[in-house]
Amino acid sequence: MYKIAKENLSALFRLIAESSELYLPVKTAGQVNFAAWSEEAEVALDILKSVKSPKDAFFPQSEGLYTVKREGKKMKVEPEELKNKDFVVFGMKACDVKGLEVLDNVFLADPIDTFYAARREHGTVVALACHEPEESCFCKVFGVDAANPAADVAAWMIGEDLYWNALTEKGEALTEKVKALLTDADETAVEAEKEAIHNIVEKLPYMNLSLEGWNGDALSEKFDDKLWEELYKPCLACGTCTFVCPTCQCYDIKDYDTGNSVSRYRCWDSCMYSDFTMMAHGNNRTSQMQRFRQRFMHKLVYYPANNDGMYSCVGCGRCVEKCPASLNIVKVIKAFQKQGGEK
Amino acid sequence: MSIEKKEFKPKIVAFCCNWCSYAGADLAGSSRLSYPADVKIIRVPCSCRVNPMFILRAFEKGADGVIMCGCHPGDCHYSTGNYYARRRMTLLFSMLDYIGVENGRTRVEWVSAAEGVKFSDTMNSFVEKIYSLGENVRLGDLRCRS
Amino acid sequence: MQRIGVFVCHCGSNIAATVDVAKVAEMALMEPGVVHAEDYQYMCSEAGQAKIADAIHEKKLSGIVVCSCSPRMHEATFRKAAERAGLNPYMVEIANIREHCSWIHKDMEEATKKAVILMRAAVAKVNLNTPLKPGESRVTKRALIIGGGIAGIQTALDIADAGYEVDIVEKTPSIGGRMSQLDKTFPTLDCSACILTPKMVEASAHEKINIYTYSEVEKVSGFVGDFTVDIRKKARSVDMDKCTGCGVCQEKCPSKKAPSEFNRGLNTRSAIYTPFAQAIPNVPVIDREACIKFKTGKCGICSKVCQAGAIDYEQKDEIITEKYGAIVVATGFDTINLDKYDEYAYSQSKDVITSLELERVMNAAGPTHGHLERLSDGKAPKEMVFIQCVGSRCSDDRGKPYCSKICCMYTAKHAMLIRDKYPDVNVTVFYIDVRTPGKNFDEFYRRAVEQYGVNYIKGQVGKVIPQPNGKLLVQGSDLLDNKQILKEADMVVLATAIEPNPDVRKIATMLTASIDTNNFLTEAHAKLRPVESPTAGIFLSGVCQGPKDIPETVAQAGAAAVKAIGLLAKDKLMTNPCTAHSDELLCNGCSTCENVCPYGAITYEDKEVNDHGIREVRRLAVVNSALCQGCGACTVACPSGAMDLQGFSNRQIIAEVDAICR
Amino acid sequence: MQELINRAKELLENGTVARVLGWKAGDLPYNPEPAYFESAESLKDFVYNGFCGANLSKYMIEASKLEGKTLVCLKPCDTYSFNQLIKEHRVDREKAYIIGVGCKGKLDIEKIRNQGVKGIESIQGAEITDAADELKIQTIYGEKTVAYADAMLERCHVCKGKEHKIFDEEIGESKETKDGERFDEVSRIEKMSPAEKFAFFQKELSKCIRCNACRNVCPACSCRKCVFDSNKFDSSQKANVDSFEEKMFHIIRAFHVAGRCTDCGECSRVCPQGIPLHLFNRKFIKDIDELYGEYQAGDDTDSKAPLTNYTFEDAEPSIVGKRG
Repeated sequence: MYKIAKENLSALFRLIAESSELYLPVKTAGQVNFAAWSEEAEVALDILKSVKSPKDAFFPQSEGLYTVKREGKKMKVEPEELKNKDFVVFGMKACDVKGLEVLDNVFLADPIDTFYAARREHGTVVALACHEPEESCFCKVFGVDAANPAADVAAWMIGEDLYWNALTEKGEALTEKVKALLTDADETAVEAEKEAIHNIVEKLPYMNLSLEGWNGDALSEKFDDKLWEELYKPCLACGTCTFVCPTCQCYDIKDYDTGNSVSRYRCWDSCMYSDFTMMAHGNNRTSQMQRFRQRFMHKLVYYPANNDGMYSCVGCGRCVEKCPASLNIVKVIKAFQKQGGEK
Repeated sequence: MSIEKKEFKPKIVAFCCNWCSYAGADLAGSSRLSYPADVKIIRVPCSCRVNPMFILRAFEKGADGVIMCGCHPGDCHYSTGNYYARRRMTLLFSMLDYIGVENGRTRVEWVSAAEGVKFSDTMNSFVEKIYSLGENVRLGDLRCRS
Repeated sequence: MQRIGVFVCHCGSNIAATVDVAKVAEMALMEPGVVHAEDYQYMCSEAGQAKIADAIHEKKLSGIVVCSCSPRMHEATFRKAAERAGLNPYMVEIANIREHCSWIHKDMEEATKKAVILMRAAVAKVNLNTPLKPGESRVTKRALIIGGGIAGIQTALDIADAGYEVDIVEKTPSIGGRMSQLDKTFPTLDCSACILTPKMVEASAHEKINIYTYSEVEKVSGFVGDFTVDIRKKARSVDMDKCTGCGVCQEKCPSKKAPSEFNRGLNTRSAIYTPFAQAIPNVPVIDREACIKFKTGKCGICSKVCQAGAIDYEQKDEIITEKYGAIVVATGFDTINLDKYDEYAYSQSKDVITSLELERVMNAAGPTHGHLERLSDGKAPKEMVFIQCVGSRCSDDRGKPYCSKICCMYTAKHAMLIRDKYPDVNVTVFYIDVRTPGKNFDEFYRRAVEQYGVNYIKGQVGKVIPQPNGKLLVQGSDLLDNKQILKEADMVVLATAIEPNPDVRKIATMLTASIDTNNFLTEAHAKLRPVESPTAGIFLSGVCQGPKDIPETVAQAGAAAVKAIGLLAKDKLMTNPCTAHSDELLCNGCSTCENVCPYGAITYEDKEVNDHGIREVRRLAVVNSALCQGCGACTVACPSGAMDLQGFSNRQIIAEVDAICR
Repeated sequence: MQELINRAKELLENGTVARVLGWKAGDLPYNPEPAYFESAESLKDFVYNGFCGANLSKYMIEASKLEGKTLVCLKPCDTYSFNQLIKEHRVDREKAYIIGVGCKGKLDIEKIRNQGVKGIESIQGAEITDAADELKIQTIYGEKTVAYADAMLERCHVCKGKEHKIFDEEIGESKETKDGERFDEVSRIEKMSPAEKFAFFQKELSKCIRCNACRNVCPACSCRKCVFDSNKFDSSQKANVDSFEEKMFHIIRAFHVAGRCTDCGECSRVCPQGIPLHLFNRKFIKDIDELYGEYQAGDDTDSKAPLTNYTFEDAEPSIVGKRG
């Protein structure tokens, strides 16, 4: 266990940035999102949640796949280079780290997504424990410990210090690089912080959310439920929930004509969008109800069915905070629970 | 490694209505009134056919300036087209100015079929303005520069 | 994917001297879709056109780009050539490398580069072209004239003489219009009725002309060549077929207090009346508001005295539905309301009258039987003041911004007639400018001043104050002598501005004809198409288009007739295929496009659609391609991009933009 | 609120309306959601408080297709949107029973959070009947107070007025909340140099994640299929690939609603990244007011919209460079 005074964090970031790229929460025009560190960047480590989850450090909102260039009447294909530089993501939270696990199950399973794999290979995650969890948080429901982020390096902000504990080889390697700035520390303060966090977590309104009945076997029972017809109604069909979500992994592949070449790229897609899964023969989900149902069925039924019961929600609560119509996964779970209770 | 500075050759798109301005450009041609080759004309039936999307698209794809020419107000072949176009372009240009795109990159000029001289003068002054503003970096898609 | 042929013209040395035409052809082969490219001395020559035809056959071309002179020059030539070779003519695009390139650039390299880009843009466009077919619509060989004044009568006569059926719809009980109210006409001073009545008789006797008086246009649908119009024939209460026009009913009618419309309300008429002696048809109508029988159920004298038994109190409004190929609007004008010009005391004194009222006063059939006298006390005036531009050329919203055009001349006429008939009457005219452009007009005005001693004062009148002695104190200014003028007058005549007949707004809406801020109907082109409305098949005759005097009105009426005849002479109309069309699945039904269409070509219908499995009835825009002229205003107004223009589609123009910016 | 519920019950029971479109209480103090209520019984979940910012007029597009009338609760500013939708034939007036509900300014949870409030357990003072100008907020981390005005949505500070432009009946009082000028921020930006303007918008728009919330919530963006979702202009876009795309999207979106936007402020309310999107719309409104005469979209259902209208004397586009 090490620690570093908060006032020395800029020095730490500068040092990390010397050898690798560094992404961390940065405030731009009033909002905090993960962005590349620079001397000018307004680093905001004291906020709990970035608007977007940091997943785009590994799965960017858009990334090039290859470019087709025309030379006379011939075509030349130039694949995009895979990530080959080390980078550090600093300040992820336990839920976001868990989110990576969800993405890993998708992208690192056969066939492996090489773009994602390369980023995972080169990325080191320094995660911060949640000093003051908020009412929208429900990570514990999904087995996440807000006080013990399972990253390469786990860190705690306590008082005027940041405590640093490497958990993996990558974490050790990073620790080596920055060791000059770190000092040894004992775990008392960290243990106290963990307990404090756990105590707060217990008080959160969503802590007792029950996932009973939601699993890979619940397919037809949940799918056919009439409740969806009610639940989806306020949905605006925007992509806010999917784009702020740390586990949503759907993307679309598009071409862009630059005039001299065509670049093929992929970009996040949202199952809330009307042309999601639009295929040559048409769309297999024609109504917003079906699209709405898809999102929650995927998180709570389909994904667990394919991943040994693991849910693809980590309880970060971003959708709770950001949905323009105040819909969210918690309301969906509760609605079914309530219905079950009344039956 | 020496970095050669590429000479700036602006890309300029001119939308001309079929009845007045395109004919005005033809007259400029038949009168041998020259203007820079940077200007490329797209023929549209009327200035009211010019969608703001076309103008933004031109900038996206790397245009450095976009000019729209139509019949003089009151002389529209379709009687009212240029009145609508005038409002649309005024608001669009104002918005572009508002988000920091140099105002000189957009222009509307009314050129009749008889105004070959005005057409060429207009193009000359517009191109000159674009040269003075240099490359359009504020409103373009970076991918088109590669 | 298209199979495109590119043909680069040398135009002798016009193009080839500055543009490397072979290079353009060579570069064309690099473009997607291009399977053939060649250059030739003169593409427009017969040999050049043959090359295009050959390539179409041999290379199975589906689209063509000709790099040559302006499309305004030879687009039609190349389209025809393509059509002869079996290709749809709208699969041809022109890259203008002469007027827009070789003629204005000197540097060969630069000009060639530009020519290549222009070629690319044309290729990019033609890649997205689709074969287009002009539509056809039939023409009903019958014209409708709305308004039976001199304009309407003249247009009707001209069209009927050309052999087509014409219906005139006139709101009042008789045709004749404003001209029938005039006493004399300038600059010849002949009697208005004397020249108008023969025309009225000719129209009513014409076998091709059918006149609906006391009738109004109720509803118009359809489009050029094929309008369907409902005409409301108001209940006349007199059987047109039985009435002999003897006039006894009018004599015997006990209700004689209705203000006479024909005499501008200066005197009264009976409840059953013909507006004036020469009325056509010479069949009276019963004014049901004024008729005692209709008001109280008692009376019925007219019925008793009518030998022909023509009175029919039970008569009802009748709707006649008729089809027309062309419609001419000839709704004329009225004088403006003078409520906002109280300083001239029009409402306070009977001796302040409008010029049109003076016409009636001077007319032998008028309220004073043609004697010039004060309407207040019947005394002969000694001092008369004319005030010009009352409500015309007005910068505020009290009056009209335009010049009414006829006032200077009729005032000169009035002044001259008065001085001629009553040499002891002094006539003073206050004017801003005297405008007399027109044949023999200025001579006429000068005669008024020089021969008849009319006193013209350049200046405006600020106020007319009725005096206790019955006179009118006119406070004016003389701008030339820069002094105030106070003048006691016996009568004051106001040259009141004219405005389009107020009904025209309703009619324009029915016809989807556009109207300007002054309610004058708009021309299709102010200079080049002055008698046509932008709405196809609608023509403009007379003052409904703008202020005019009689000769101008008659000339324009004839012009409108010729345009209508030109339309009626056709059996079928070929419609421009470059029209707008709406994608039903994208249309929101919001009416935005309809609001900017100058031709009324867009209507809305409730239609059932199948939107990817969702079946529902939606309100959708429908473009009538017979009316659409292809300006494209709707395409930009449409936020969803449902509305697009064939031949200049969004994707085609964007493809050109992309090609140029590449 | 009780009066509103009682009246809704009455109208449901007597068959005047088939359903009620209002807000349903959320599971947190600040997240009520738009909802339909089809029975008197279900109205127990009905809520109308300071967090009911959602403009329900757009939901009426779908509700107009349903059998029977829908009772819809519209705040004064929402009624402008409803009028505009009537004008564009997107809603059916006959299918709506409009209750104009009073408003004392709507709350913005982001503004509350920005004042350091977290771990919210309950909020007092947000009820529509509360006269308090303060919110008392119980949090896990202790009690906080926030002035009501400091927690209000931006749009409420420049409120268009408390008059319902269209309604069948009105329930509840409204309170004046306007304490700023609508165009001040636009004017401030207009005065910047081109470089400053560019930097300002670049910074704001760089946050855009193209979630389309602004578009989908917008009552004026009622297209069945947006141009940015169709291939009509080759303009289909899905993500922020390049900063240009955000500009294109937001400029065109603002242009498409120019003269139709009622300035209801929903776009800015829902933006997850807090982009002041109303600044685009208001720029157009300001320009329209200045150049073509004052115009408030949604004031009526029949006036000609500025972009489908013209006068002969309209300003030339060159005025943009001259105004300075």
